[in-house]
Amino acid sequence: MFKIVLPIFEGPLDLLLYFIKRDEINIYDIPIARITDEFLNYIRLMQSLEIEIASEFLVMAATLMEIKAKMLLPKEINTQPEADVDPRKQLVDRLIEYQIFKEVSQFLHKKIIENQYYYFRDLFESEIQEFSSKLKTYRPTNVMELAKAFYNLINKQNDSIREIKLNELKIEDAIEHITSLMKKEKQISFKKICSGHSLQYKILFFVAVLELVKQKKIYAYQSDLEHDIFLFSTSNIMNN
Amino acid sequence: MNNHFFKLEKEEQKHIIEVLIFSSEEPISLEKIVDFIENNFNNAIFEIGNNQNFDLKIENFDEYVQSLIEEIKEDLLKTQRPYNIYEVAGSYTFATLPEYGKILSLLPSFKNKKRLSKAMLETLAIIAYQQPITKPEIEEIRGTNSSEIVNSLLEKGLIQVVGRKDSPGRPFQFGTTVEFLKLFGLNSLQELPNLMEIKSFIEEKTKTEDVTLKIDFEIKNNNEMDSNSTQ
Amino acid sequence: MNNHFFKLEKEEQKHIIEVLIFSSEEPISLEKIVDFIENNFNNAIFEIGNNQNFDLKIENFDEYVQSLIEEIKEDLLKTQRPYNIYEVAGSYTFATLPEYGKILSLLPSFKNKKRLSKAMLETLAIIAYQQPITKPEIEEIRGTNSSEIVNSLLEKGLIQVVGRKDSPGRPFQFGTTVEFLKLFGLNSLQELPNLMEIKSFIEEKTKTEDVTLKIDFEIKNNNEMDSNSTQ
Repeated sequence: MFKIVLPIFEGPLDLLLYFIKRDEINIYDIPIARITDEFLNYIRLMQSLEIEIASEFLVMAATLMEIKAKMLLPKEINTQPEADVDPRKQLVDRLIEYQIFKEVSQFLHKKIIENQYYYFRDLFESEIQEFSSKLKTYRPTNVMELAKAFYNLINKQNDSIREIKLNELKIEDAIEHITSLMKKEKQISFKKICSGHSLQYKILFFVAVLELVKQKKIYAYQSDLEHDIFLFSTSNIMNN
Repeated sequence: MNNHFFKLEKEEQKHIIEVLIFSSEEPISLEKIVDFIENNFNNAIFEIGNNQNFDLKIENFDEYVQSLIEEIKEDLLKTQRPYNIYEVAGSYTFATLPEYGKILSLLPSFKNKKRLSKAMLETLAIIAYQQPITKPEIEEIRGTNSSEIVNSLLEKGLIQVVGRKDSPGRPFQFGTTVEFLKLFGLNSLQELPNLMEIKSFIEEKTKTEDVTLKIDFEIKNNNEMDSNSTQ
Repeated sequence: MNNHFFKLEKEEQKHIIEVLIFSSEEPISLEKIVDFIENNFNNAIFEIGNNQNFDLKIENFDEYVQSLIEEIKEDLLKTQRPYNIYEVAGSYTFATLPEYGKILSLLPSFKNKKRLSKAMLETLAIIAYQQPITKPEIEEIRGTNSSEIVNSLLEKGLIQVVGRKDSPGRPFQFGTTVEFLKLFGLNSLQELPNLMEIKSFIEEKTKTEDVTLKIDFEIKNNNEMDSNSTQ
């Protein structure tokens, strides 16, 4: 029996630091050819295990190969102004910067352990209940809260209440809903019809659109897969 | 730490309950306190019978905890702490004694301490992003009656009537005010985060959203066939 | 309510201060407490000279308040409250005694509060030093997508939006919060290790023999954090 244990890496820099530590490599003198091979092997291993590889790993692979190529160039041929600069320098700088912050995160880890048993008071609402009714103003709120509230609202898909409603809603109702909208507006986007509705509704509306197209009451148009579907009413829409 | 709650000194038991109420994120019910003790001090109930200090029956455990809370309240009073434990909606929470509440109201930070409720935040969010918008449109998105919230936001000066919609009944349309901008530290509505930005923060990692993506894709696929057929 | 702080009984003075610390959602600084007293108890300073109980000079008022806080801390200890006043983020705040906090940590909801993944710690470290910093800038340093991490840190209240960068797309800039200092028991960002020292430490390490030992330990540590985070 084989057991494969794959360490989880936070990104290509994390992986490179792992190789450097494992093989006791001097970070200022990285054997680039060897590291590149290691890196590519890792990617191949991930591929063979059908693990999705983040694009930044591929970008790093390309960077490594580029550095490797530069290192192979004989010095006399290399006449560019930056010829004196070690092709590895930029990568090394990034690795060191990243490693510094990893060290800091060790420090933070230690601090959090030290402080783990101090719990703070977390509930202050009761303090102000007595006055809150008299207060006219509100505590300043982060705009992110507002934006998130809106985002969550329009993306609410798993609303159990609506799910129950779905059982009551029939395809005829969805057709009726779209028809009534289309009577008001000659052109409407599918997204607009769906906006504010649950996933179940969206599916229902889509089926309704297909039915209406079949009945030649509307046309549906979509320029390409990325874009919204536009619905146009035909003269048949009024004949119910 | 002794695992058995009932082997602890009574004072120790009280401290545990006090600290639990002290640190709780929301008012904590008797039931939750009892649950916590039962789950974390193995066999707390089982031990009751054997306990030398207390001769309690299992069904009295709730009452016992309640009596401890009463004792804590007395202790706080006796030791002259300027706060105590109160029961709010059937749950326990710490709060300042009313006579000191007056002092707090003088604190500048307390003057605007009232938090926006979730419903208010939601409604404000809709109005901010969709203005001008009518009440029925707000209700359409929220899926619930919003008259009270809209009125309250009007009262607080966070929204205002900006016009009337050209549709049956000519309903009022609402928009946000300068007061609203101040509350969220914005210079203008242009500074509202756009939805794509928010999206990048809220990753599509939950299963339901995965389903959505998949379905969207299927819809597009279907439609491809469909638009082909209509051509 | 007597308007003159120094005419109050000392115990009363202490209660006022205790209530200020107890009710402040954010840790409150000595300066703020002193300001509050000076602004709300007319002529507090003026009265000092005439006071029978205390013969304090103006410049000692800060110290006097500080001494009252020390007395409150002793009172809390003596009356066996399972919490006390601590100094964090350069300010005073109430927190549980560690021995009782340990009991609380048995509760999953309390435990999770203090759990941060390796990636989160890394990202926090970057934000703490480089603030204000945008998400692309964080990703540049980490070499990997960080949307999800930044989002969870926002949700945990450890970082906040502090502005927008004047560059194309006007991306959000993030900074750490008081909550961050509280979680790590830091009085200020100055208590974070000096980056140059760490850099020279890393440079040293590459030259010494026992690199492996130290690094082995670190990798184990990382894994530990990892396994925590996956829960």
